[in-house]
Amino acid sequence: MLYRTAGQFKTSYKADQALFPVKQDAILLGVILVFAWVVFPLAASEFTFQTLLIPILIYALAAMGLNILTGYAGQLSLGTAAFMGVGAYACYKMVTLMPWMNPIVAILLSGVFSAGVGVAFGIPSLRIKGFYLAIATLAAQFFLVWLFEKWAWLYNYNASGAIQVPNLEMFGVYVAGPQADSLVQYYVVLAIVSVMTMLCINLTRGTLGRTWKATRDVDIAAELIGINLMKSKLTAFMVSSYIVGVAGALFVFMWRGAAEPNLFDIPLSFRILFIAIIGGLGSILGNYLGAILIVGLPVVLGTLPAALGVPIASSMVEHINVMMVGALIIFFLIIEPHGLAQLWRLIREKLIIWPFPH
Amino acid sequence: MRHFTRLAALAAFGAVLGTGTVAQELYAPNLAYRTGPFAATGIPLMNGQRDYMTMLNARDGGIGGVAINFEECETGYSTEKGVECYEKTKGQAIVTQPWSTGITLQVLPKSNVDQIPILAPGYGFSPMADGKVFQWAFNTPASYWDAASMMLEYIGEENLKGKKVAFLHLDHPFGKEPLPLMEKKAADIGFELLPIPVGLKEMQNQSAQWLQIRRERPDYVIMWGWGAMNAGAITEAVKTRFPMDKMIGVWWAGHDADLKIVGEDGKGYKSISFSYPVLDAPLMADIQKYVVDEGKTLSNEEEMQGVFYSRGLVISMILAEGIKVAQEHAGTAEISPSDLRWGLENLNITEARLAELGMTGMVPPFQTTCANHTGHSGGWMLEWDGEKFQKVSDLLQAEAEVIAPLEAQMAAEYAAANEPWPVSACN
Amino acid sequence: MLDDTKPASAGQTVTDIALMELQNITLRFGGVVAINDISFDIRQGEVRAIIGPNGAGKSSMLNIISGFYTPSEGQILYKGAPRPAMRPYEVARTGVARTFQNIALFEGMTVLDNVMTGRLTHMNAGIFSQALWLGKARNEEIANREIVEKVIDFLEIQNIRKTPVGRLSYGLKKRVELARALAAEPSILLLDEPMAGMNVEEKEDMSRFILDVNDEFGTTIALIEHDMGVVMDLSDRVVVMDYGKKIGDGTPDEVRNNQDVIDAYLGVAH
Amino acid sequence: MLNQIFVAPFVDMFAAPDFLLQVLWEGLVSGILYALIALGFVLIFRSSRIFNFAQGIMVVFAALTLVGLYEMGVPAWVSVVLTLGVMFILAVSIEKIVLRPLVGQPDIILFMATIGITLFLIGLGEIIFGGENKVMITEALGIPTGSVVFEPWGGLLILEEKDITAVGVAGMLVVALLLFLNKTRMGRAIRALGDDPQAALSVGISLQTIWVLVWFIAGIIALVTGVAWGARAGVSFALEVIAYKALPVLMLGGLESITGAIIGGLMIGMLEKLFEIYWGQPILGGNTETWFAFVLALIVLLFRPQGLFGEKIIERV
Repeated sequence: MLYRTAGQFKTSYKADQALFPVKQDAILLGVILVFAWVVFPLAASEFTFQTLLIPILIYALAAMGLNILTGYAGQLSLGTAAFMGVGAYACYKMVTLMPWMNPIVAILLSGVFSAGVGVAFGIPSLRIKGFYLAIATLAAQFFLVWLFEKWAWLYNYNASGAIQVPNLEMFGVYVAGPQADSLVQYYVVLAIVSVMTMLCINLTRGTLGRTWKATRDVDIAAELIGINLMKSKLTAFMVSSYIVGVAGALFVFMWRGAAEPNLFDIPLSFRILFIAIIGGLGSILGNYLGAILIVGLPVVLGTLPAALGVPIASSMVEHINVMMVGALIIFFLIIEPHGLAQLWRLIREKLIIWPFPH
Repeated sequence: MRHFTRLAALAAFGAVLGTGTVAQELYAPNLAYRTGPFAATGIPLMNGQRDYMTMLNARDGGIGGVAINFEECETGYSTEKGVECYEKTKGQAIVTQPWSTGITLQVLPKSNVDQIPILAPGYGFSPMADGKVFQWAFNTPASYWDAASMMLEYIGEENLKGKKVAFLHLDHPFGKEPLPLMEKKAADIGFELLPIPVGLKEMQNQSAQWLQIRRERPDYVIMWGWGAMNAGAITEAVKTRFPMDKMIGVWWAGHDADLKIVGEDGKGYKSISFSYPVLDAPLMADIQKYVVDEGKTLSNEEEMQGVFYSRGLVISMILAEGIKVAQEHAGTAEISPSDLRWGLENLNITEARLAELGMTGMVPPFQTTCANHTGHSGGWMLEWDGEKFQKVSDLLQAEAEVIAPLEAQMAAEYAAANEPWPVSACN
Repeated sequence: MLDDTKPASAGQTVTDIALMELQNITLRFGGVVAINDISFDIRQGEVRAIIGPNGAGKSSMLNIISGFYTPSEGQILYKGAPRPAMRPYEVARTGVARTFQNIALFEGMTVLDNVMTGRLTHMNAGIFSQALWLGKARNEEIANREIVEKVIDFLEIQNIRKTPVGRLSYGLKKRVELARALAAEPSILLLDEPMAGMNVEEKEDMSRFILDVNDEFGTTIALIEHDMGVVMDLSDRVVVMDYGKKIGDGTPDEVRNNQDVIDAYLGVAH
Repeated sequence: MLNQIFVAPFVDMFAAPDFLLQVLWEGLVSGILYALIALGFVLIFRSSRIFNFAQGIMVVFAALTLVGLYEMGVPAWVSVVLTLGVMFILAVSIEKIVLRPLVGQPDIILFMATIGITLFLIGLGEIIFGGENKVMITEALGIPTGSVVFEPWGGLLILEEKDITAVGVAGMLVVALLLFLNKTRMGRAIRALGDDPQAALSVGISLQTIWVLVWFIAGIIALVTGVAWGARAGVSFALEVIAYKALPVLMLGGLESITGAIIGGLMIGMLEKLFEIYWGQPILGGNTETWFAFVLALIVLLFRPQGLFGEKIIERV
């Protein structure tokens, strides 16, 4: 009865195109937003901010960027982390070259650089498809990480080759750097991620979304009904890399505080790919669900033995954790290859007709 | 989703409570790595550290009558995991032992805010020696710049002038750490420095680097290696017929197991070290009695004879001494992180103290102060004799007059880049 | 036609103005000649069928018209002017829409979204306007949705509007594909075997829709079909191909009585 | 600058031809191992359309099992046989637990599943064998460890005997595989599967059998690669990354081409070494081997999307 949609009629196309045609969805979202904006910040400890809330949001955003490219436009990419790196280094250069710049503006601008690099590395997608393209994106992955190491200008010729986030102020409050408070950083991340999510929802439900999905489903037919594949694929690379770049800047500036080049190496790319796929390709919600599972669950699992007083060596916990993540990936792929978002969709469909199954 | 996060938050909450200190216990967690590509070098160190604390708890009931909770948090040498461990432990911990230059760089800026001392013995950021700037960080008893300086000193200025020195290093903050000092020394002495980076993905296949070494014909190879890179480099060196006695590694490249792969062929390979295994030291007997015989060790006999295990013991000793000094100063056994900082700043490990600890010859004497967080113990040159490492030099000392200004300069740069950064006067 | 703001050309009957003229078209793949020097025209408002046995080159011909293949020789006159070399999507934007022999719907989308893709050539809101869902993008979305709903009503697929196309029956998929092509308001509609694999009932429905489209909107249609009965009933004029050559061209009656066609095609095939 | 790019490297090559030979030899040794791993990929891809990312961890797992068994006191050659047994069990388990429930899923899902397998095996392997760097039991296996020295043109060319053995064994394995694929019924079925699954099944061999078999062959390849690579620098989980090097080989050679994998592997092995030594180190600061192969493959593919050995793709509607 909770999800009864009977009695909710749409009287115009405009109403039908509203974000949440079903009232209960809007209520659920409202509850989630209240939790995200009010309850969590009040209740969460420093540990929860740093290991769960902030990273889950940032990872979800990165996965959303990847999802635009892979889930919506059908171009498999294994180089996400490198584009996050472009965003992070661009942001670092901007705030160190122009210290007067507003940090949030810098973060949002850094995506522009990754978008540019993304488009450049997206050009091969016009000729190369499928796994070949996936391997081609690895060229970007390895080349860019190499560049982060070799191009000393990028890290201001630091002896360590790592970048360190300086203390950045906005309206008299530290938002980045060691002096920044977790709560402030959480709100900055939450605001940016919320806005980006909104933009992504709009883009994917409109003309561009249909263009991308058409390119993904049958590229030849898409071209024959008038879609410029080059434009479609390159806009996907552009939008995706922009989001991923912003996520990368947030990753370093709002969470990690410092970064070395190999942070942006392939394990991070895979991690984000896991999130996008376990969450559900071609879904916005899925990125959040995937991030909770892939980022949040291991953290929680890691604390369990200690919390329960089970004496297991921490290295054993880590081994088991790695195994568990592997097994979980396989498990979820088997029970629902279309991801957690699809699982939720099915549950929701059941709820709509519940308790009368026929 | 809501349900999920709440569950997560609950569990996390429980975890924080769960790791809380029980009364009469000092929580001194170790951000260990027994997994990942660097596990090979990590495990013996972690075992040594752990066994020392286990021994203290069993023999003396801890330090000053308080047991030490020496819990490990596994990082796998991953910076991300490391930060997670840091956040998880910092609530109760009196110390952070980050165990990787990457993690150290990451938690270093937070140290002023969180006010927990970072203990990074023999690693981390060399300018941490400047205690005025890095009030909460300690790289006792010797820094990477100390290591580089001692290695060059061992080779001798006269043997270096006009020569070519290849600097084979891991392409990682750790490997790049000694570069500023090496570059300065190269200019001062007048030798050609040839940095050769080894990527993280190439650690096990260094044929390109060694082809370069063969082409460039350097007179010496100084190696800043770690984990799987060490074995890779040493096997390649043997294969390329690079004279082993012209190859010197940093202390993390002096791991017995890495050399055992080449055995006899590795004879003559050297490694600088601030620690040395003394198997008949009284401490070893106590370890045997209170830890090994009780079945509490994770180590094995072969590993316990190696350089890294005994270095683990030394590192825990430094922490234990810091706690002891702090307890005496604070007048209570249950010290706070800032008490421990005072303790680590006022270490005075003399020969006499080492004898009391039963560790004579395992580490050179050293002393820290508020302004000097390293102690600059100096070190010994070890040489592989085909079976194990032997001490082949007297105590070497790093050139303080070269290093100190460089430390001060780079510490100041760091502080400037991280404005606002509190600097202490150390009066 | 579907869009009320445009001058309606409905009710238009077959004219003798050539909408498209194909002149001496030849298509080669490596050494294989798929189409050999074929010329014919498609007149404004007519239903033009292309028939021939398997491998005659019909699909290749349709692919040339829709711009998927570039002819090796020959030229295409479209709306009175020679058509330059174009990418397929550019051809689509000149008012050429098509369906596919093996259904090429976008399986990951609903029926509504699939039909909406037919409108993509008419939508041009910028990326920022779309991202913010403001002004132009929003108005455009609503305006085009109205047109699409008309097509959906016309083809009687209202009740499956929100169904993902993957769940539809074969016959319905064909109809959705027709809807998608129709939504583009094409000047010329290409149908590649619109009735292949259908049962009699579905064929009747589809025939009705094709005739209605032609009658009510005056859309020019070129189609390939195997079912001779259907072809003869539907089309105004027929081109017959065999082994890449044109062997007949005319009204269904003329073609039926053409000796070459009987020999090469009808006689052999049946 | 131009001189550095277009002249100096070639001058260097001619000035020290013995060194050039050494570089090519080192490239060849790497190349043949890349080729082997790529072959494992190709076999699995042809028969099941799975892009098996777990190939790298299988190398580690096989080598660790071998060393682990030997350290437990099992004689060397018995360890080899037992390791093969373990790899077989692994193949059967993967087929039964992972692949069968995922039949018919999109490629990317199967690809993700193999990454899942990789993580699982890393965790499991570390629990069983620990994370230490282990010494490959080269001598116990009777692999010679000396080196052969030539002095061409008064220079020096050092060929390690274990590298020669590796090249020899890898070469033999490739020949044996080719014979198996071309001369046996089972082998032909595997090959046919790539072209036409129906035809392959009509031979009367079940798909499951074929899958287990190709995963087992991939296991054998993993063991040989693990021994050869492990003999050079020890066995540890860091070895896993060499699997990445097989990927550009696949791009160049084509995911389904057996000859492509072999020739592509050798080409990439030698070219990346040449580039690193003569261009990468002098001009770009070194470490170019991490990306060179990928960029090379990318450039080739831009001009020949079908790869070096693929047939031209004609698109149809």
